[in-house]
Amino acid sequence: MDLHIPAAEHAFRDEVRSFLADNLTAEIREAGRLATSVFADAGLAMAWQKILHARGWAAPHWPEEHGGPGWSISQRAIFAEELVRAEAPPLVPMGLLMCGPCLIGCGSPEQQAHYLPRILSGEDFWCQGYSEPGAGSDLASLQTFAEIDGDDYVINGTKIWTTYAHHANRMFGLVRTSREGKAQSGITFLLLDMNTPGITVEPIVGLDEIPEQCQVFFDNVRVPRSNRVGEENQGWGVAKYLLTFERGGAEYAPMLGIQLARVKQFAACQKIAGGRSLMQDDLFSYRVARAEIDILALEFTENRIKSELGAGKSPGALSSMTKILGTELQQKVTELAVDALGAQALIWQPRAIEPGSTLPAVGPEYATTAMARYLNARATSIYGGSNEVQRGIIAKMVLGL
Amino acid sequence: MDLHIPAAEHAFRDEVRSFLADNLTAEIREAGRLATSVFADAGLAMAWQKILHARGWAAPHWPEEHGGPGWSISQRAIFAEELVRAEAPPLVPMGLLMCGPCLIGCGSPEQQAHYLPRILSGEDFWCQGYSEPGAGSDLASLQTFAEIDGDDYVINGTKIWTTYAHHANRMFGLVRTSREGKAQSGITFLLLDMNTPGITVEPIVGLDEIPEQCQVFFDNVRVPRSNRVGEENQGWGVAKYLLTFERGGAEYAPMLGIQLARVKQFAACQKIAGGRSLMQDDLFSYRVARAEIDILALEFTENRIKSELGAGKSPGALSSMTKILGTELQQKVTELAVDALGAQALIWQPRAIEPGSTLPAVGPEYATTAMARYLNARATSIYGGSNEVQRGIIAKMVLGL
Amino acid sequence: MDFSLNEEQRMLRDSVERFVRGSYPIELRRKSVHEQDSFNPEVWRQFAELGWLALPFAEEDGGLGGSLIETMVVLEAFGKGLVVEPYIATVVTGGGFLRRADADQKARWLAPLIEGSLQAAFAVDEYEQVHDLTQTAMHARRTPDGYLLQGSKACVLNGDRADLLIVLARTSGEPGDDHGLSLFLVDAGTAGISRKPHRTVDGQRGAEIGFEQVRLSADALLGELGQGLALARTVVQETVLALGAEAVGALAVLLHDTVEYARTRKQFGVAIGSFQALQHRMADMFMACEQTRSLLLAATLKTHEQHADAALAVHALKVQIGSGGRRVAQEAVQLHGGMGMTDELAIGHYFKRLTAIDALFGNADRHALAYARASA
Amino acid sequence: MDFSLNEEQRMLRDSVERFVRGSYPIELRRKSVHEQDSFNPEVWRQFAELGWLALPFAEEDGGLGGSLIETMVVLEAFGKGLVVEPYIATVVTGGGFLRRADADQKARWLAPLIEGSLQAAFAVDEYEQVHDLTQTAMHARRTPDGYLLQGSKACVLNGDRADLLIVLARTSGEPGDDHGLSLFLVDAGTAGISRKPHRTVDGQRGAEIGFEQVRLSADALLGELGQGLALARTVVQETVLALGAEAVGALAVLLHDTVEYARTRKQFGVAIGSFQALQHRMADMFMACEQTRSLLLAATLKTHEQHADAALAVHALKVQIGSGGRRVAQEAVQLHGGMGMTDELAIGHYFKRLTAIDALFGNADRHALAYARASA
Repeated sequence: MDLHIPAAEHAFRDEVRSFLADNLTAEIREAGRLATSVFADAGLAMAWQKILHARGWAAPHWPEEHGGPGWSISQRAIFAEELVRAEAPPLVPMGLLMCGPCLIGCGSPEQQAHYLPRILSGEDFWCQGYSEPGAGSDLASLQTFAEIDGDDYVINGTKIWTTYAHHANRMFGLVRTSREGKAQSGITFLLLDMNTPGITVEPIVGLDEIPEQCQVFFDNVRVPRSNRVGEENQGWGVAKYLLTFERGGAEYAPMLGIQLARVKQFAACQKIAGGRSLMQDDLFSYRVARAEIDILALEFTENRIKSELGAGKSPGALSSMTKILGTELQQKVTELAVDALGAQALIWQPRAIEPGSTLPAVGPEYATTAMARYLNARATSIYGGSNEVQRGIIAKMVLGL
Repeated sequence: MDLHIPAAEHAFRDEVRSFLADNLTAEIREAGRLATSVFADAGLAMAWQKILHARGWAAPHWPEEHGGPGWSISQRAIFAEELVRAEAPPLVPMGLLMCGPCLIGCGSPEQQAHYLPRILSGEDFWCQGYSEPGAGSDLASLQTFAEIDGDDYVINGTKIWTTYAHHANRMFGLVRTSREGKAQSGITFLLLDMNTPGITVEPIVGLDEIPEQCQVFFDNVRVPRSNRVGEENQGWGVAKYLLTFERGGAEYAPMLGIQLARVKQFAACQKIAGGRSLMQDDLFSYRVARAEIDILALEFTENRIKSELGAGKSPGALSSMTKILGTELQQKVTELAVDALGAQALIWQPRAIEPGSTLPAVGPEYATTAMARYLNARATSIYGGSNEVQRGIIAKMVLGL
Repeated sequence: MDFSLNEEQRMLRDSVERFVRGSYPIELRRKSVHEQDSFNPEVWRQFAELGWLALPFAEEDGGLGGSLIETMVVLEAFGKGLVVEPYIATVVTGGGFLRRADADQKARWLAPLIEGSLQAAFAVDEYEQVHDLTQTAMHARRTPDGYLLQGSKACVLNGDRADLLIVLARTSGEPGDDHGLSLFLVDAGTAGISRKPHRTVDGQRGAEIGFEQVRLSADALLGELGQGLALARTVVQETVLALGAEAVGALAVLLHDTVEYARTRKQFGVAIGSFQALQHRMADMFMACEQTRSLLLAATLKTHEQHADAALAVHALKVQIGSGGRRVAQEAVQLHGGMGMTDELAIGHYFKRLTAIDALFGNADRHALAYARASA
Repeated sequence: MDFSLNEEQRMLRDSVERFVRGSYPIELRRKSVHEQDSFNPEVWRQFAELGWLALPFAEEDGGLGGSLIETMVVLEAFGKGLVVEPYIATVVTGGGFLRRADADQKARWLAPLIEGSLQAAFAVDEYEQVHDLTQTAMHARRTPDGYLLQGSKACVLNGDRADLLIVLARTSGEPGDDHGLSLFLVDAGTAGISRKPHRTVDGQRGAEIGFEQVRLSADALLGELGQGLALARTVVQETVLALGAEAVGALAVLLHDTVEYARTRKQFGVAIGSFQALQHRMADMFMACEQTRSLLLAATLKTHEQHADAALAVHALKVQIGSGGRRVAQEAVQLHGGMGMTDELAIGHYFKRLTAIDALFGNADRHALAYARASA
């Protein structure tokens, strides 16, 4: 039992750092710094992906034969930490973290050969068509229907909460192909071209006034049957496979640590009664300490999961735990940022904080993003399987209730 | 809209105070001060009841024709507050607050004539036979059965969590008289003499090492049919009537205010780093302030309910709210007391804090009861309808979910 | 003790609620926010006509002589309707200062306010501080014929359009001192004043205001020289009460809408309101709302009747609307799922308003500490 | 990074767990508490035989040379078994001081401790303070041939039967000063020492100890004169780690038993574990237990490897066992209903032990503030 870091890992970290110092441009770094959500500015995130791809680092989790760098679990973790530390914008996950791994596991050789390189290069921009207005937490009740007509499926229905559908040229998603039997058993996993006639995308403006999500409407949309992943009516299994993959790697602690450090930094500049700084205030610094302690605990919980993964075990329902802890801590950290600002937290200038914006911002820089981050973070306990659903998974899968 | 207190109420308060000054003996007051639960020492509580009864004040909530003092709602509240302020031990509630009102509402004239005077005088000591090992929150599933045999019911089964059954000579309770139909519809409300052959009482030792609760066993216990309250198989309605009555008057805020004031008092004597007192510590005094604010809110919530009662409305499910808020605040206040003590909270001497005990107590007086209070308070969110049940009542009855 | 509104107060409540329900739909608010810089002149004209701008002022000053209670009645209804027009900034806070002004000042500023032609703003907060009046750094130097203002104020609510700025500045002492603060009534058009307007997260407007050698005549001083702190505290206290009333109105809507949503939204074949975990959380929301209403009553009546512990009760109220309000609003969004995160649904706008109310004039933590120190 | 126990550690864990499960049933513990003043000599003899009393000591001192990690392994299993015998007081805390003693002191005190014939107690807390070493008021005056102890100590754990008292006293300065504190190894039989023994809420024993003109020879001083604070802090830190390991064991049992109870206890015709509100709360209990275990790992390994932030991690652990532990224990009682409140069920005894662990050496709040100050 030890915390020893092998020399090779130190060397790897240095390599990553020096790459970032040379390649992460000021413009792209700004997109990371100003991002108020896990989705950074789409254009700059894609530009960053191209730079990483040129080095072969766009998809750390992919197997080497499909273009992954062949890293160990520790190396991946180091890489992820250094990206966060350098304020690199997060990459758009739908292609690299969702569709890609799913095709690697369940796609046909033809699908893999066609799509995987285009995911890596960023030529394709994917979105995920899962939720529907009547099917949120209860995803299996989805109703968007795909009827067979010759070599095509003909799709009618609607998807909602489709992140960045207005930027995407591809969608992977779930459609109903049968109304027989259990709800889960009539679902098929399809790949769509977003330029197919009959698809309409309507952006949804969020609380933070950013149109991150969309509703997508399908009116007799024809999709070749060859775009099916896995068997017909077996899409639920494909989606579940994707989910396991998606969750396994998620690490919240490094990002949370950096966000909290920023809060501490600016709270140290805020004066309270007696001329002390807010960080010298016992109550505020107590709240910061509690968050920091929770983050330390989460860091070791994530380390424990990694070490299980390293030993070849499946993290299983433990990923539900890190999802809950990570998102609720993120909400807490963004709350602390708002609390540190006093009335300045109210200054609202969503346009001024878009990367590259030349609009003048009122107030100090640290005040410009805090509120948008706080608002956006409320969604983290809703999406990706709501935290209510995750608690249910722990109760059933871990505790056997 | 005003907070004005009429002169008559001031005068009444003075009258109560002067009565307490003259009649609450040092010995009885000690029983109040040392009580670590809502149930004070049984003997001294009964002694105190006799003194109140002599003045006609043992049952403020009872109608005048049955021996109540004929007070207004405000007068009752003032009386209750002054009792708390004077550290009088709470009276044993099973007769005065439960059985009595129930007989007044549902008992026969004979039952009223026989039992009510004996409740007032303290000649009878009642206990409540409701819960069973298999019927807690789900009270309607109770299985203790009463079979008809001539003019008697013959009872077999067991009751649990029967407070002070080992002191009682009477029990009111629910028994099953039919297994047909809905569970609620086969239940009958009975009055029992605890000296009837076949009754065995086994005290249950609590976390605080005090045997407050009991399990009661019935082995062919014969109870005359004339001891039935209400109709056969209609006992559920009688119990529900009792419950409404029981809850209506409960006021937590005055008692909580005094308990918290005590915590503040001794926290002000506890030194922390820098030689400041614990009450000068921002974090501890913040926690105290939060509790005090919640108590102020509860005081006005209770005032609002009283003013609705005054206007003849039923408090309905709002009594579920005060039960939840009151008990959870009590838990918080007892927690603060333990937190203020540091390691001294561990000193454990349950025998030394019994009223009249001559055992020497180790440590300062304020340290002697805090832990027992904290332990005992954990039960308040369990008994009297668990707080889970109360939240369900609010969801259903108030919110219509 | 009596918690019922009298006949006139009930009529007032009915009239404001009728206005909010009938004449202030969410689309009108949205238009006001996005197309009219958060101020619909027609709405303000109606406020004037209905007498609401005159409500808290003495009859001899041209007002209706309403008490704090009437103001609470108006604000609770405004909270339900999420009224974005700056009633609090102009009438409650601005008016709160002007009520205590001298006759000449009242004639100049209060008359047009009541008439509806004047907007006011309290320039109090500064950068690099969390609301604390004694930390005021901006200063006003005495000159032979008046004062010279120098400094800047941050996030002055309604500061973008205010005709009258009420400015807290230091006439002696250092930041941190609780003496040496004075209040000034300043025409926003005075030379040397520059404004950087901005939106606020809750759909309102504010401004950063710079004061560069701003010359004031001697009659700009409000109250006594160097005695501004006590007066500012009194008016902030009244403002917090108004925010509390607005919060109580907003919370009532959040609870109601969440319960309605839970009753109708189906997942897994049943209404989500039938899930016990959600039921218990909505029961907690209900209790938080009721406790907030109780503290509003306590704080309003104790202030109105000048009880010794009125300031404590106001701190308590601010703690509860901040912390209880945050919890209820967060739960309302969470229980609405993705829909709660949209600009389209009103839920999110109530959420934002409650977030802003907490952040204004010191958040829940600041007031809890103030309560702790005052009650120790 | 490697979180797995090595072969020897696994064997140790298995052996302690086997002992706890097989030889330490709850009835034996109950008997120890109520009939043997919380100390079963036979159990202690087995500890000695199994080598557990020798575990953390260097081989040249007659020990087994185990590290902090081995101690954690033992304590976690003791936590599961709710072992009431004073292993922490004597071996971890007492032993922690003796490991740093000089050769003569070791010969006199450590040898019998390892052998099982000596009990130790750390006399540190005093009345009218919440655990804070610098507040120590008890003093030791220099005399020509040693020291004169005067004062009293409160709630000295294991103080009723300890042969050796390790006393923190002031040799200079005033309460509040962080210098002038010294540690003394005191024979409990020395003239002038009086003890008032008492039970503790968690089934253990303590004593109020009075020191009236207690004469010590010069060799009673542990470490350097006036340098006791640093050493005391080091040993308290190790003790907190041990308490953390015990808490992790106790929490595992509370979670396990509560889940089992929920799976079998029926109300309304179904297992109460099928109620969603309770499921979510048990999921929260599970997460709190896991986070506690993570912090135990962090704090143990950082201390063991002498990382710069080891002290921070120990504060973090104490915060989590206090506050997370309280929440889990309270939920365990609540979900057990009336049964959780009985002396008969083990649940309540785990609850009490966790309550005591929080209260010892500064509770969650004290350590959170210490963390805040150290990390600002």
